[in-house]
Amino acid sequence: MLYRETGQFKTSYKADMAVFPIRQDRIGLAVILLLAFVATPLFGSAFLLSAVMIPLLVFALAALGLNLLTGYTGQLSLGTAGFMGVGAYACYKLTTFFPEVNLIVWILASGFFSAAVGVLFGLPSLRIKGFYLAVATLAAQFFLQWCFIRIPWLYNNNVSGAIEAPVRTLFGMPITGPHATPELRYLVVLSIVALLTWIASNLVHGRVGRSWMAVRDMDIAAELMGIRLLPTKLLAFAVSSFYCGVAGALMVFLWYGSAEPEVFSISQSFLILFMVIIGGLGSLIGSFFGAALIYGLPIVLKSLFPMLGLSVGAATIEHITFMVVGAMIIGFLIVEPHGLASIWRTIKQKLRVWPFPY
Amino acid sequence: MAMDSSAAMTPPGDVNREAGRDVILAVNNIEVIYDHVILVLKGVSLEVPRGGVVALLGGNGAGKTTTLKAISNLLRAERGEVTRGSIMFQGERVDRMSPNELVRRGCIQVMEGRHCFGHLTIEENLLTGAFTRRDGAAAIRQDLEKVYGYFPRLRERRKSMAGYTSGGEQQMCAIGRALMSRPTLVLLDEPSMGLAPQIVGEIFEIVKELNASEGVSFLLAEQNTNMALKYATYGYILETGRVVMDGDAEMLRANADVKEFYLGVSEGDRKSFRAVKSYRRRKRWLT
Amino acid sequence: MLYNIFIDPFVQMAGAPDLLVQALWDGLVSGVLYALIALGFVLIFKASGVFNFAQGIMVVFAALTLVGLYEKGVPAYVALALTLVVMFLLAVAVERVVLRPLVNQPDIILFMATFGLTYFLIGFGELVFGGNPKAMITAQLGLPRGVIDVEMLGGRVSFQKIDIAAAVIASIMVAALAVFFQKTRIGRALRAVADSHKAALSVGISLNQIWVIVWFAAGVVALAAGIMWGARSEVSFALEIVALKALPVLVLGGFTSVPGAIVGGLIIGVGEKLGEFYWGPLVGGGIETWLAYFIALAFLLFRPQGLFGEKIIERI
Amino acid sequence: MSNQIIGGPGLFSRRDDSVAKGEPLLTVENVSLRFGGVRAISDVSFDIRKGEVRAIIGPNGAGKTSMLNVINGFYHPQEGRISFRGQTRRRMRPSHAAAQGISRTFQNVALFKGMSTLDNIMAGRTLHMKRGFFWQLWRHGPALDEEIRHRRVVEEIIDFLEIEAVRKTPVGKLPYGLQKRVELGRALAMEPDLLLLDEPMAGMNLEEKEDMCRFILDVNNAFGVTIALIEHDMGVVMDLSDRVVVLEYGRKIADGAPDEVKASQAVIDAYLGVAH
Amino acid sequence: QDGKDANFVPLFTYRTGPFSGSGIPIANGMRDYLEMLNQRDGGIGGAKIVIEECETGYDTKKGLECYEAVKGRNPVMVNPWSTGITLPLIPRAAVDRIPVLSMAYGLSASADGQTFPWIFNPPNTYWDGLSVIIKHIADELGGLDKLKGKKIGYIYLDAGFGKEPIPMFEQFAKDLGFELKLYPVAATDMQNQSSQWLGVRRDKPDYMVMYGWGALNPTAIKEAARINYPMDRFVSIWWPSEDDARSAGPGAKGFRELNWHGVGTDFPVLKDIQKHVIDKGLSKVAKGKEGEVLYNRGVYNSMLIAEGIRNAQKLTGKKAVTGEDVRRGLEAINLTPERLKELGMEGFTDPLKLSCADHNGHGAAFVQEWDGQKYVKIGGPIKPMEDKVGPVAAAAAKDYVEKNAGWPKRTEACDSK
Ligand SMILES: Nc1ncnc2c1ncn2[C@@H]1O[C@H](COP(=O)(O)OP(=O)(O)OP(=O)(O)O)[C@@H](O)[C@H]1O
Ligand SMILES: Nc1ncnc2c1ncn2[C@@H]1O[C@H](COP(=O)(O)OP(=O)(O)OP(=O)(O)O)[C@@H](O)[C@H]1O
Ligand SMILES: CC(C)C[C@H](N)C(=O)O
Ligand SMILES: [Mg+2]
Ligand SMILES: [Mg+2]
Repeated sequence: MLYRETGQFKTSYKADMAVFPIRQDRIGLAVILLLAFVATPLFGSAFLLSAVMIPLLVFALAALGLNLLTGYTGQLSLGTAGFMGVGAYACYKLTTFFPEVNLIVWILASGFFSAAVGVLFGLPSLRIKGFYLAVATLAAQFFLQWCFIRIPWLYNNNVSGAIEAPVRTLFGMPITGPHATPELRYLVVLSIVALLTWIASNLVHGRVGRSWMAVRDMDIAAELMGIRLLPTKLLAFAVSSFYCGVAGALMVFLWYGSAEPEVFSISQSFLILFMVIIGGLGSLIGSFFGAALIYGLPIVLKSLFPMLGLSVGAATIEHITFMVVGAMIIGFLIVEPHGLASIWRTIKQKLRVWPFPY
Repeated sequence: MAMDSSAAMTPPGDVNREAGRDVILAVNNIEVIYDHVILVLKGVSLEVPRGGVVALLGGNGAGKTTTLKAISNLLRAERGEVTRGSIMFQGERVDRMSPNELVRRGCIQVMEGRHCFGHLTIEENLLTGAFTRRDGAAAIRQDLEKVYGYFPRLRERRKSMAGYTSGGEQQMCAIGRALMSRPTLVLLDEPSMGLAPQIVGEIFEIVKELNASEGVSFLLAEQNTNMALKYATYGYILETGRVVMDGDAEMLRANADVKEFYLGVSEGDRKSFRAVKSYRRRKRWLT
Repeated sequence: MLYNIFIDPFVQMAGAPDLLVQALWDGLVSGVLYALIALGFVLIFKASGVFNFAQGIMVVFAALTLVGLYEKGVPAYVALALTLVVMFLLAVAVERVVLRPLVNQPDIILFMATFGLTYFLIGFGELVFGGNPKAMITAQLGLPRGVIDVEMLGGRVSFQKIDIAAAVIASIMVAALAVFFQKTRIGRALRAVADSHKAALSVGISLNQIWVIVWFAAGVVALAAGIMWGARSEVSFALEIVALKALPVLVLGGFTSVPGAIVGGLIIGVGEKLGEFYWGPLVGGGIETWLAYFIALAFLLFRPQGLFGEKIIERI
Repeated sequence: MSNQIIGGPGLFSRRDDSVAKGEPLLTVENVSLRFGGVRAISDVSFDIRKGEVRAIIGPNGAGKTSMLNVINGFYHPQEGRISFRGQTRRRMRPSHAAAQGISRTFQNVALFKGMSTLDNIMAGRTLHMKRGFFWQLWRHGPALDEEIRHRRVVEEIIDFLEIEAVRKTPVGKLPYGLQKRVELGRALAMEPDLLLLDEPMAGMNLEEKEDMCRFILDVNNAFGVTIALIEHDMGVVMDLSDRVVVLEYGRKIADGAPDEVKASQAVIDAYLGVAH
Repeated sequence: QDGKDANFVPLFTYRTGPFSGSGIPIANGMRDYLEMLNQRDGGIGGAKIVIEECETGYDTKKGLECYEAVKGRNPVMVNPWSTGITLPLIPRAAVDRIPVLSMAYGLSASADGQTFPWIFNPPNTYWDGLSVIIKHIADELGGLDKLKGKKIGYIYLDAGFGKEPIPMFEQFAKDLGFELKLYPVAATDMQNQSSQWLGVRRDKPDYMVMYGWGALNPTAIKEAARINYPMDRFVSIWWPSEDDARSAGPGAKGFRELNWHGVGTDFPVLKDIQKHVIDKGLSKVAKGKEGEVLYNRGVYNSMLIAEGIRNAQKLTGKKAVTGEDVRRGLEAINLTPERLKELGMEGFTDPLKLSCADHNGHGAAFVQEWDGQKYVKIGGPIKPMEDKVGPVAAAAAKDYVEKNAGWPKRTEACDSK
């Protein structure tokens, strides 16, 4: 009853081609945005904001970026963390070089640097495919991480070898550094993520997204239809890396406050890939679901044990958390191999036909 | 397989059929759902007598492939499920069995769309068909020769990777592969698809020969109704997940609707494809 | 600059041939050790099309079980046998719980499932055996220890006996597996399964049985790798990272090729050792971490399916 | 009647008339193609005239599909030349062929499985869409307008092929016959001058074949799209085609009007088995 | 937290992951000492200690998560146990008013209490440690001037921690005229160091210095033994454990590392832990591992925590103290011989005095050698080369402030006179 499209007729192609053609979905989106922009900063605790929401958004953005490449274009990448690193280091260099310019500008600009690097390492995708392509991105991953360690210029010769976010302000309020309030940092991150999500949605619903998916689903046929493979793939690499770069910059500046190269390690790349897969390849909303599951689940589990009144050691909790997360990932996949987004779709489908089973 | 299984082994649900007929496969009122929400088969029942050749006809999306997969238990691999009804093969309930056990018992499917192992050579493809057999390399070798006898083109291409062979060659390979398992019942899904007319004829001849000389039963889902009804003894017509008509092949061939929609002959004459109009007559069984 | 890159390293090689031989040997040994890990990947990939992310942790888990049992007082050889049993049970469990419900799903989904498995095994292993590193029971297993020092080329080249053992074991495994895959009925079935789950099911190949077999085989290979790597440093969860080194090897050799694993391992091992040793100092060292991938990449540009991998079939 | 259905302003407005009707649009000269030891095509020559339906038949493995692959640039023949609209070439990239106005369907359905019917056909219009990447970022405005313009054309195709009901269904879940139809739609969306059809009717029953024939004829008649057709159903080939070329083991064994070909003993031996 | 008379002490530990080999004994030592205080004295100054471990896996990301999880619960201080986690906490400490105790790790420059009022890294910095190692080498050779023309190799974890001493090292190389060879080990290659050691064979450094952690240590010691590197010329910073040396077998004999506290259980404080904690089954330590280097290191760390709290209680008169109070308490740490005796640590470690300006103490360290079974102290205490390290550290602190524009000037009051 609640979820019916009956009676909602489209009178123009424009309306039919909207991203959310069903009214209930649009209302849902508005509610979510309201919750995210108003309720969460108002009522969320500092812990919720800075240790749960901000990381989650950052990961979701990176996952989104990777999803554009892997989920939409079918190019497996294991270099996500490396590209995030490029964004982070670029932003660091830019903002320490030109401290007057607003940080937000640099955060977005740093995306272009990782886009460039992404394109470079995307070049082999013309010849190499599937899991084999992963090696090109792995090369990127390890090479970039090595650069972050080995080129002192990148971290302004800091003795610690780490980059530290200098204090920067927005409208006179600090958004980085220790004095930045979680609320403000959260809102900045949220705004950027929301903007980029909207842009991603524009892309995937238009010509560009279609060519990406065509390349993913059947590259030969796509080529025979006049979609040039290399430019299409490289564009995906560029856009994807752009997103990852911005996510990396956000991560260092608005979440960690500082970062050493180890932060951009291969395990991070894997983690984001898994967010994309479990969230749903080729689904924007899935990236958010995936980030929530992979990043959020361990946190929830960890806080669950003390709540249950179990007094087990931190290490045991960690072990059990690992086991449970592992088991749940497998469980989710068995229930729905195409990711959480697909579960979401099935639920909607069921709602639509409710009260009949099918 | 010997003919030792008697009428006593036929499932009880069969009593209303002609008594004493030996049924190798009985599908009773099955319902199939994909992805938990898409209902595709809405109560399909059919049976294949031992030593029979039964055709399953029907338009696109009628559910022929789904029916065959339900029988061979390949549905689960596609997130489909038999939610109601039962399937009996040689008097045994098989709807919970793994495909492997089914093949072992003599029921094998040739899937629609070939599905050869692209990275194996044609010969290796054929040999995998004998996976479940335990009767020794010599016997397998012998059958391999037999298959090459049926499809000389395969012998020429035996060392090629199946992935590089032409569509028709792959189709032959898929059929040959199934025959390698020495089946008692073959579920053939669109065997003629993509084959040259001459080969189509040969395949049906092979069906006839195996049926006659070795008593192999066949259930064929076929779009080439003409051929199918020429070689089959009995036929079922499936439309949108239901059996809408069944009967002896002769009878079906004589049916006016079947003639018009499936055989392309109206008033005794074959009509030209050029002459087709977009106008469509409703099928009588749909009313 | 140019001199440093193109001439000097070779001058060095010629100047100290003993070191060159040592570097080559070390590279070969690393290569064998990488290959041992890669072999486990290949087995599972070749036989089911699954890219097994958990192979690294299986190496740790196998070694940990072995040493853990020994520490609990089980005699070394009995512990070895028991570990094999445990690996078999693991294979059965993986087939039952993970693979069977996910039959015919896209590769990437199965890949993800093995990631779930990795998490589970990490948690389980640490819960049972504790997170602290353990020393490998090399001597107790009767593996040779010590070095053979050979005076040659105006210097000394040392060969660890354990490394020689590793090479021998690896060669035997590779030879046996290569024959198994190419020549036997089961081997053919394994390759068929990797090609298409659906078609394999339709011809009556028992995926369940096949998967147990390969996962067990991969478990055995993992155990061998665990023993050898453990003997090099220690048995700890840090070993899991080393598994990453198997990736370029895998890619270079081809995911589906048993001999590829060993050849790839040797090329990568030697390449990265020589690279690090002679060219690394020019850029501050530590290039080993990425050099392997660039070597693999260079090869791939010429052979996109790896040196020995099955050709990627592109037909329409 | 049917040309009214699809006679909208958008579709096939880009007519190229550099070649007159009845003149060769495409000529294949002495083409040979080998894969290692396998000779897929040996020294084959024929032409396709503008506006005709040209059938290519032959036994399995004769090299028919390979021929199409050569024509649209996916395979590069070792010998021989191909000229399209008078331009001769040795090799070109498939995307180039597409841009020149050659489109095709595939023997093994090669749809974009993860996309809906609509998106598949829209993807066929990629070549005609001009708005660049930066317009796409901001979807509203010009990019959307363009999208809507093309959507109109696509809807016409959908209407024409009678696949309205499955417009938003992911094509992977469609039955085989409908997939073939969607594939045709996608090829049509490119507004080709030459349409290559590889067994478009395999796996269809009579009724569906009839539909398909009608579509093909309409496309050919109403828009003058030249068609090269591979098909094993002799009824269809004989009824639809203007001229037939017959291949066997990579060689051309006959070429001519359907009736001539049908009567040729070589063709009967190699392909038909019995006289039809 | 837990009523008013309790102090919340979160411990960031890692009993899992690639660094657990080093993390576990530390975690046990830290925990057992505090537990002992709870059992024996009912806490500190009548206030119970609420001990809570948070597992970081030596992973910066997880560490920050732990920090966020505890920072709202009035922790008296945090112990990151990772240089990587310490660095991002440095700017936050002042804002969240939670002192960071990075005991002998973290940023060397943070020893400067005027610039970093909230960071404490007693009793030595990594730079101090390096200077002690150089001194030790010089002693062996017979004088600092003998270093001239020598070659020293440095093998290190290629992360913040291992790179920390490099600028100092380079400075020494320049001043003392020896040649420095770097052998970085990536975290992913900790167990796979054959190239580095091949390099060592080629370069033939006279001495090897190591800054390692986790699996790096045992592998390096094994590799050194494999190439027959003379072990008594292989000197490490204070992190390798008994296990690290033991697993290399007899070849490890002679391996040296720094330390500033006793090993073994022959100290009253360890006896108390045995009695009140281990015997009661409250400890996780494996049998025979109590008293090992890193276990005792954990004990030492917890003793500093306890002293900080105790001083804070004295300064404020409260039982339950805040991070702010403990910061003052830490600045007031003064471990005189008498105090050490009261703590049951006589002979365990040297006196230590911190102040508002000096958050480190820059105490002496000694060298201990692996004899195949255990570490034995060789030689006496060696003071860091204050004259060399001091200026570099001061410059680094200044540099840090410059790079972090708006770094607050110290406003915190100073109790010590
Ligand atoms: N995996 C699947 N998931 C969802 N729906 C499916 C799936 N496979 C088939 N269907 C649907 O089930 C219906 C029946 O399909 P089926 O393939 O059985 O038809 P068919 O009679 O074999 O048709 P064809 O002649 O085209 O082969 C179709 O409407 C199809 O869309
Ligand atoms: N990429 C390739 N590599 C190797 N051999 C190939 C390749 N493509 C085609 N062949 C071979 O060339 C021959 C012709 O193949 P083609 O697909 O053109 O046949 P076809 O006439 O389309 O047959 P069918 O009617 O069965 O589809 C076949 O024997 C096939 O095995
Ligand atoms: C905290 C230390 C004990 C670990 C490591 N040496 C580091 O500084 O990061
Ligand atoms: Mg079908
Ligand atoms: Mg073909």
